[in-house]
Amino acid sequence: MKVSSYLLLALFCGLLIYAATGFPNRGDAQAVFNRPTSPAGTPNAPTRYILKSKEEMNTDNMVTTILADYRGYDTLGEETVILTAGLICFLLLRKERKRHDQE
Amino acid sequence: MIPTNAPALTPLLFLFTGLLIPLAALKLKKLAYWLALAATALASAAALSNIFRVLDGRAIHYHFGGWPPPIGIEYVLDPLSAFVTSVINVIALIVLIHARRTVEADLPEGKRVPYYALVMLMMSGFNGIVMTGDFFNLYVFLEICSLALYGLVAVGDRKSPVAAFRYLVLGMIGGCFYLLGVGFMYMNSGSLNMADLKAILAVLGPRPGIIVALAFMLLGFGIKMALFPLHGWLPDAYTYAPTATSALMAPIGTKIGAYGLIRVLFFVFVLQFITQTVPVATVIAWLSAAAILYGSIQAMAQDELKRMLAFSSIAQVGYIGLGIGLANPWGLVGAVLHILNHGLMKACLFLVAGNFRMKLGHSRISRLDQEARRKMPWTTAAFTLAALSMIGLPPTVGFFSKWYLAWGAVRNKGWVFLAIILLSSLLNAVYFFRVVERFYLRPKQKGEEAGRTAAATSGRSEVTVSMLAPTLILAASLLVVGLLNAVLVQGILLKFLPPGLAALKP
Amino acid sequence: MTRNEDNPIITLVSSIVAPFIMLFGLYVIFHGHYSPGGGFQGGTVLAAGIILLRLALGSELGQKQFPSRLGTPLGSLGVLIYYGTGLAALLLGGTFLNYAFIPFSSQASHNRFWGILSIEFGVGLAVMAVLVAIYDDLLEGEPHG
Amino acid sequence: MANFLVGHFFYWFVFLLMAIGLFGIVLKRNLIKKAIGMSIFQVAIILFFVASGSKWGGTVPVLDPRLGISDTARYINPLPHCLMLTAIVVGVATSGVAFALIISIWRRYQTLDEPELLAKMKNDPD
Repeated sequence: MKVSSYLLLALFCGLLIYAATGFPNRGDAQAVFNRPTSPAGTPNAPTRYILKSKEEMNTDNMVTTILADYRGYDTLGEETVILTAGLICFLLLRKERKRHDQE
Repeated sequence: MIPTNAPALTPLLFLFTGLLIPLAALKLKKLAYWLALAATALASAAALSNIFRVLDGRAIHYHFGGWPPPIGIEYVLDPLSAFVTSVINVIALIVLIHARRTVEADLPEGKRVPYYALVMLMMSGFNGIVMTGDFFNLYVFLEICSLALYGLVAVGDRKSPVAAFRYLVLGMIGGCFYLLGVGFMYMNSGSLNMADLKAILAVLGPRPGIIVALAFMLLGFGIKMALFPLHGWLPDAYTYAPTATSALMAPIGTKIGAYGLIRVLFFVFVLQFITQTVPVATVIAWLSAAAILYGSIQAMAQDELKRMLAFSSIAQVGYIGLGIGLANPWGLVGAVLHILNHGLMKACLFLVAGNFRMKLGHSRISRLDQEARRKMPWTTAAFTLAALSMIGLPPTVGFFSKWYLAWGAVRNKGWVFLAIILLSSLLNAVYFFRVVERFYLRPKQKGEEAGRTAAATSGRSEVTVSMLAPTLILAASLLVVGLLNAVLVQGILLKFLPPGLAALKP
Repeated sequence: MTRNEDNPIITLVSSIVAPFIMLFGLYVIFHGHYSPGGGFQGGTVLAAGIILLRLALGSELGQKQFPSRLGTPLGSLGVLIYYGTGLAALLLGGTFLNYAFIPFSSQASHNRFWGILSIEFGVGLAVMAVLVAIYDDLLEGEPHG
Repeated sequence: MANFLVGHFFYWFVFLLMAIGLFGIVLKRNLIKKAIGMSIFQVAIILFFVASGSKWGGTVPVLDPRLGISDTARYINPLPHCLMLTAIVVGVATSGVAFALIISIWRRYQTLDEPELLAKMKNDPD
């Protein structure tokens, strides 16, 4: 069991290193995801965010504009995730305190 | 207004109800259930009407925030997503009608409010996953429904938190692997949108990063759909969860992973990539074949009915995986048809298990006998019908999806798969007749001899209508959908075939 | 958990510092347009302020400042503010979350600006309420005394 | 080769963290240590995304009037940062739920050691 776990871990690391052979160097401003257009000619999203967010939202912070507007639906999902966690903690733990108080 | 917003309708409706329930419950706690039921009914209606919007085969795109796809997030309503949302919402509606009594029995009043809120959030996660056209958005909604499921499992009986924790650990690894896959995909292509990625990947061709990204994404979905070696969380989670939860997650939960698999394999990558360049489809097919055998054999050894159904679920997920792995039109139609069929069958069977727990106080196979049938004739009849369908006897739905799968296996010259499909029907027959035989042939057991006169005078004690009706509706639908399957396949299922596969059809 | 309720240094310092922490949290929420920050970060800082008070002054006084039964409803309300902003855009003719359709002002870019501010407020409220609620719920597991 | 090793230096670090996290999840017996492993794994993924967004010579993605917006290479890629804010929240939520589950397991079985827990569960009647 233990040996197979180590083997799986080694396989995982091997896959990661294999994948890294195709990566651009860290900090490469000419990497595929930093160019103005994607290889297929469609517009590249981050370039657009940097260039247009001031104009379109009157906002300096590009992360805020992406978070709240360009990809705002993700953030709604994110809030839902944390609300879900709150509800689960309520569901699992809260009631037992009342029982505790009654004792 | 509704037609333009059609794709976003169902997830947003569930989300709204999930947010409303905790607030509404401040005034009136009973409101929670009725709000949940009303939202599910509305969403089912919306999902069914969505099918008619896309019957001409054209997808409806919905841009959140008004930003076109590579910039913003889009929802895509195409025949496949319309079909799958209809399936999950209608099944959830039927199960929720049944859930009222069982949740009342399983949970104290204060906990019902967050329970129903979590059910709504989970449904919004499911609908969001099916509708989305963006990989990162899919991750967010995957996490919503997974988190909600951990909570819903953990309120079951004494052992349920342990089952939920194991589910959480595996589910979180699955989610992280999926996210890592998305990251690798982004590193290599610079896009998160599915349609955009399809165009980019066609230009880029196979690269180490993309191959590993595909592997990690499949691993993530494989854990969520409990494909054979990754199924570790499933049996305990299904067994120890409350009745309502297991009836909701068994028909719907694993199917979402299967849907994700179909989306990634056939709608982002081209057919040649997944069958020849990197033969992941073959790997999935063989794993699924192993899942069918493993699940069926394990199911035979179980005594607890819910646990037997859980292992049977692993086998049935194997059928779906096999259909995906065959990577031809017949296999894919069989897989998607089996998403519907298995949803109906498993929901019916888990409702029957819930009825037994409600009236008999247990669902152990070794303690079932003719008495169960005498007390609950309708419930046992529904079980028998569902069992026949699981085995795959002709007029029921189970036969038709297996028929398509078998046909797909023949077309691929996969004789081993064909043999496994046939063999598994035999195994299904063995473990389901083991239960059915007890209802109709096994006389009452000795220990309960004393209670015989009392039971004979009281006669039937079937569950209440709100629990019996959903069970019977599902059982009847097994026959109806079975008879209508040609309409279904011709009218809807053949419309969604991805371009690469549609070309294979003669 | 053992806690020395009479330790004057802890009580004094945390009751002086906590308001500033919360003020900073509000600053982070509402200044997210111009500097690193935003709803989630600010909400976390606000929650940290509340939790600090709970740790220092004991849960009884802390409950008076922010009753834990409010946690989940306030969290829902926060997300509902977010959702409502999106829904308003939908009802006014745009797609969901298209703030340009909400008439805060005459210019589309200003509409988006105010739309972002309103959802950041919702996010901050939700994160603060839910994080405090999670803290409270996890503390319930502590065997008291 | 040297360029490959040095240019991807940060990724090696992140991959090591991932392996440590997975090691914790798979091989540790204590449930809390498993939860810690989960957190490490998640943080490693977050670091990976953030590292992919960096550009040499780039500054934070907040508009600086002195730099202007004519040259996109001056600002680092904001998209991974935004995605990772979401992923951080998901991580927080998952940890919260994990600890809630651990607490309810502790209340029922008074142990967090996995083999011991399984033994206690086996003795449990139902």
